[in-house]
Amino acid sequence: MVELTPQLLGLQLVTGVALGAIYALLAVGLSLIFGMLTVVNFAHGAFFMVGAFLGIYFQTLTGSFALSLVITPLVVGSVGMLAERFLVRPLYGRGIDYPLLLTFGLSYVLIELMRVLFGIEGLPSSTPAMLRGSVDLGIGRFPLYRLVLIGATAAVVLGLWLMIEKTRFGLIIRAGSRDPEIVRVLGVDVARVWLLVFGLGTAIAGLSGVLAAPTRAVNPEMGITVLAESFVVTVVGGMGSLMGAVVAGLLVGVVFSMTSLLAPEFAELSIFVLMALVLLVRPQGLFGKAGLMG
Amino acid sequence: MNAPLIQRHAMDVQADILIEARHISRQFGAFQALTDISVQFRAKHLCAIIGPNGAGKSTFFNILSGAIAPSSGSVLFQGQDITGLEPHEYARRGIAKSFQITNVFKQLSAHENVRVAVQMRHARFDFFSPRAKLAGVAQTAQALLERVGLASLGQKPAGDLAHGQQRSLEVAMALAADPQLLLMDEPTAGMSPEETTVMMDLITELAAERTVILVEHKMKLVMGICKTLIVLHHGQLLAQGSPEDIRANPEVRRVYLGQG
Amino acid sequence: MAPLLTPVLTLIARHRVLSVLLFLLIFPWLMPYEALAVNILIFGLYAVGFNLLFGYTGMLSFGHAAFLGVGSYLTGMSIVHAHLHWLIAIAIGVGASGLVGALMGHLAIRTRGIYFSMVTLALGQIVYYGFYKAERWTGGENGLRGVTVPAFEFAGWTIDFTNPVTKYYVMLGFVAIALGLVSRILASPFGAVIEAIRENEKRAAACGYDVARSKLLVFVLSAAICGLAGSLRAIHLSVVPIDSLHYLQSGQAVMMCLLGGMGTFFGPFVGAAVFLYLEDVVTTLTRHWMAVVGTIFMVFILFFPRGIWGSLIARWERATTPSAQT
Amino acid sequence: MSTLIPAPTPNPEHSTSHADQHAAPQANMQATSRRRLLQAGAAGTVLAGAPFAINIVRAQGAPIKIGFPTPLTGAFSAEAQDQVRAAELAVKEFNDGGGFNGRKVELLVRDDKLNPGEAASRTLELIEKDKVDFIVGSLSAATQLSINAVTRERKVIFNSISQSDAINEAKDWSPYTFHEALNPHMTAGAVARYAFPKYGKKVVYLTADYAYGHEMVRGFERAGKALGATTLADIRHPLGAADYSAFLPRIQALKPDILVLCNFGRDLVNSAKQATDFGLKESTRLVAPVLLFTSRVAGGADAFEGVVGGTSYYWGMEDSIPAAKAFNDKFRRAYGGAVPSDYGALGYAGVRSVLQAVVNAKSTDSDKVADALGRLEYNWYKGNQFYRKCDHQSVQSIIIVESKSKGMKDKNDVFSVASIEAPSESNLRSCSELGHKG
Repeated sequence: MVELTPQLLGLQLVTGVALGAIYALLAVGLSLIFGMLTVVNFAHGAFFMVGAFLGIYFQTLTGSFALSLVITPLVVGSVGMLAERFLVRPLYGRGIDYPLLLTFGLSYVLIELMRVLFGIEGLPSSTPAMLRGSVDLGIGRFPLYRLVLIGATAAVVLGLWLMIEKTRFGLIIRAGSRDPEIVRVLGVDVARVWLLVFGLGTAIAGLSGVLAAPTRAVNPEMGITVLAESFVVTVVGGMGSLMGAVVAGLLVGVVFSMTSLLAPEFAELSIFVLMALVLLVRPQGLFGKAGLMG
Repeated sequence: MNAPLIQRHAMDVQADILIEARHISRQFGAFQALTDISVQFRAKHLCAIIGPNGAGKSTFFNILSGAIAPSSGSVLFQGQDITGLEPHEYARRGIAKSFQITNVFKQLSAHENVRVAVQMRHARFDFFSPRAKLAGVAQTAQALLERVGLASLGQKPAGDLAHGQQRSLEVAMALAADPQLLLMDEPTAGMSPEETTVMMDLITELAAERTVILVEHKMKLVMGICKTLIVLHHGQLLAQGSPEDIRANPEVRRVYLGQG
Repeated sequence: MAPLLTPVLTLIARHRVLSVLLFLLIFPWLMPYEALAVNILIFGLYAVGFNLLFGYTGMLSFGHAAFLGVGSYLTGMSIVHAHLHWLIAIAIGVGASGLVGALMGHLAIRTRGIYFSMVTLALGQIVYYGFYKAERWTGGENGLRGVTVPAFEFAGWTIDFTNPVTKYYVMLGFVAIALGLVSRILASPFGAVIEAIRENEKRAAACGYDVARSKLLVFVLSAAICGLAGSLRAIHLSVVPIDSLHYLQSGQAVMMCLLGGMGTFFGPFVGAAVFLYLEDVVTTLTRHWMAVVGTIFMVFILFFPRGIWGSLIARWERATTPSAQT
Repeated sequence: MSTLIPAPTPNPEHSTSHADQHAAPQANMQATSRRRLLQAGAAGTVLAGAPFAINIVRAQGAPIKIGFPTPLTGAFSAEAQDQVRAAELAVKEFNDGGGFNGRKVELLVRDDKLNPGEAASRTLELIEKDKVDFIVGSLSAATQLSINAVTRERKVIFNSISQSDAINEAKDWSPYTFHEALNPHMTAGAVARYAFPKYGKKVVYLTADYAYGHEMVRGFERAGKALGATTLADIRHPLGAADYSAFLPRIQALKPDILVLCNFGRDLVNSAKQATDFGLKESTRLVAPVLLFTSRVAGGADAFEGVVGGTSYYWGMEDSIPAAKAFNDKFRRAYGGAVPSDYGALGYAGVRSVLQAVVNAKSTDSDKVADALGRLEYNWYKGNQFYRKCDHQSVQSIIIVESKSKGMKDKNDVFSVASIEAPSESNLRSCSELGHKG
């Protein structure tokens, strides 16, 4: 057992934050969709996976990682909107189970679709040349790209926050996530808003796919484990709370990272234990509204 | 200032007090919904809690029916403190209620709605005897349906009944436990004038056998039929007494100026 | 269709257990192979147990794999390590999953809606890792092997589980008992109470029913039935795969219920049969079975939310009591 | 839904053969087989529900049936489908050679979805419905063990082409159990014997937390003891973890000479990739007990640059091994120039051994064939091999490869063969250790 120097703990913390960044991004998308549409999107992991595949595809097509960072979310978002329009919309008002199970079926189809399009082995993914290598943080070497990952997530969350706080669309979202009825009263075309929100949520999932691709194997099944983890995050943070999603994302990332250091075998279990504990103490999650879905 | 009045009133009727609220207060966060309310309700007595919107009627009603607990103070039923008991324990002591928002088992048939309510008295955790064969339950349920005028609609899913009919169904369910106290939160809300009169007649009739406490903001409606009125205002007990007293009460007049 | 359907369904509805048994007696001859028929028996029972909670009480659990798995493992371990008689082993499996159900339920029923689903998911995963780590007794990721029941004499017959037909009918015996039990419970006053809770918790409490206690009871019942399914599966496969505890296995129960029709007595069984049969056929036809299964699933959610059996029932009701469907 | 209701049919055998034609993907005739699949689709749904599927009296000269359960879908589908191709090749060879007194061989491929439960059911199907004579296949420790549990009970020969130590042990083993593949103990040992002297003695293990991973570590430490290697840490990660970064700072702090990645397939790709990102390679040599051809292709050159590992077969060994050359050429001819992967080759050997044993035994009877397999000495594709008497483990050579990052001739040119360890019983765990008498 290596002794726990401050450096090691520090590095472990940074690692946890980098991990949490992706969790947070995914959870934000999930929470956005749930908060507005009370749809538990079981296809979120699949959209993440699709994002990773398309990210690589557009990167090789355009030769630019930056470009695919822009294009991919747009494409994934559009797929998301199609799904909302033709699959999810007919189910509104039918309770929470049906959309949940429909998106579950959708995830199967998306996984198979990627198998057909890009093959079962998945695609080799590599970090863009300029972001390769590791930098010395003074506490140890850390991959440059993962620092970028943290930065990118911060940027996205900030952008999202600005949009929600400063734009009219944001206003509607804020109102809507408190009480969907209000939106109708405000005389907004609810259907359009929901379409956009679903699109936005899935686009973010796609984006996190592109961002995650260089750090892991890109294959059709990559979304399945991610889904479970991002659900844990969303629920710990409180369904429908963006703030919660971010905080819980980082929390889960750090908890996972620290257990990996101290009791590696239990790393994966730790986040489920965390969720169980949080829910039993605060059934609505850290930032969730009590009684929601009661 | 009217506390002594209540006390005196209490003295001579101590004998047949069914339910009593003692110094009930309730906050919601910073908002003080009720402040130190003490009221006694007599057995076999029709009584209404009135007051303008936001007076705290529903909060008080929910505390009496055990739906929410008071921040301070206590509720006594037949002299026993029942404050903070589970809702189902209130029901088992003979306190029934009908909700403000219609509240039935939508997908079950009207008859099944009442049958389930009646069954409560016969079998709670019976896993084996076929429910259909439960002695007399179905008949009692049918009788109750007739009493509220839904005899012919027994097989219809409760969700498909007209609004007024659903309210009546709720009354039937409330009666199923043959309660000593029946609490009704705006029983005529959203009813047509015809439905309203039918409902009011039914209520008066019911009050002959048990205590009925109504929450109502339509003052006119209750003036005629209630023995006692309790007026809340800004979460405080403004006045209580017979309709006549209330009509005469200057405070009440001021509050209801232009209303009623 | 309806006119022909009505008398049949009326008959079935009257003697539902009897009719399902009659069907199950000839069932193996309708299936491509017995192992599939046995799987359908087992997962049918699993789905029925799950439906008790999901369909009848309205609680969507994502942790039911825990009960299937605990049933399998405890039965398996009793046979492999303790060399107990297989009947006792099954009893232990059922008891254990009931117990785990009581523990999980006690914690989970404090939450509602999606949070209930997530708590059950989390607790289920904790059980999963518990068994995963207990490699010495459970075989860990390799699964528990050697759950074999030697051939034995019964009423002059030699019962040998390596004979698929024999195995099927022995399993059918257990499933029959369980189905009878469930049917009885659903017809009982308690059955009425849980449906009331599904419809409107607040109102059920106002009627004087102890909602929390009733929920816990259903949870345990449901767990025990899923546990029996698990116990049978251990004997059927002669191995216990760790996957039987995984949350994807819980998801399967949900799918089967929805496919067949939740909140109906036969629905889950029909769902399990169609699901497994479909998967079996499709997988031998195409490697893209996930796409096919996924699509069929979506189609059902969108167009037959009542599920296969549920839709039949609906037709029937419309045919017999028109008023009920207006 | 109506098409799903099974309709009776006099000939259940059909449905399976349809299915099998599909399930054996022929790279060079994809288009047609797709079309055939569609017809099979229609036919299959109707036929699959044949009543009285059991007790079909099989005529003399009926085909010899080999059941082939393998994960056509899921994480190892690439490897699995290569297994099928190679197995098909062995079958084709045998049938073109006239079969066994007129009896042709039929390969019945089933998708076990990498799920042990599914694997068991599928094996039951193959035995009870299709009445297969032998089972060859599987691609994971768990699935092979559950297949073995079923075959053992029913005295059906199972030749496993996937790695595991447990299957050799008396507890799981049966006289009908054969193990064509390497086992972790052999592979890990060979890699250790190559790597420890060369790269250093301070070792950290990053281990997938399941039997297979633990068996790998055990193998390394055994061999390491003799070579004076010291274990700094054995860090166990959850099986199938997507992110390993959280384990890496500690490894960095330990400053090992060698980091052994005791995991498989995608876990290996992920961990190698992330270790590279963390700059671990600057001071540490990455070693993998099993370095899959397919993983390397999927993972890319950068992630695997300089990674050393073991394998049962690499097509590149054809330069020095004539048998390999011959096998590669057959494969290239059949599949449009494609080269066989390591696990693919095992599919070929697994089937071919059984068929050879049938010929030697002049029978398809399980006991006779098992006996013949026990005596078999063969050289199908990589040099001489034989099954050890006590546990039927195939004693064979082990290839140590190093991943290339530059100067590759084509997309298949991913490894350079560093060394080949000759077959030797002494590199296996002893029979008595496994609980076998004698």
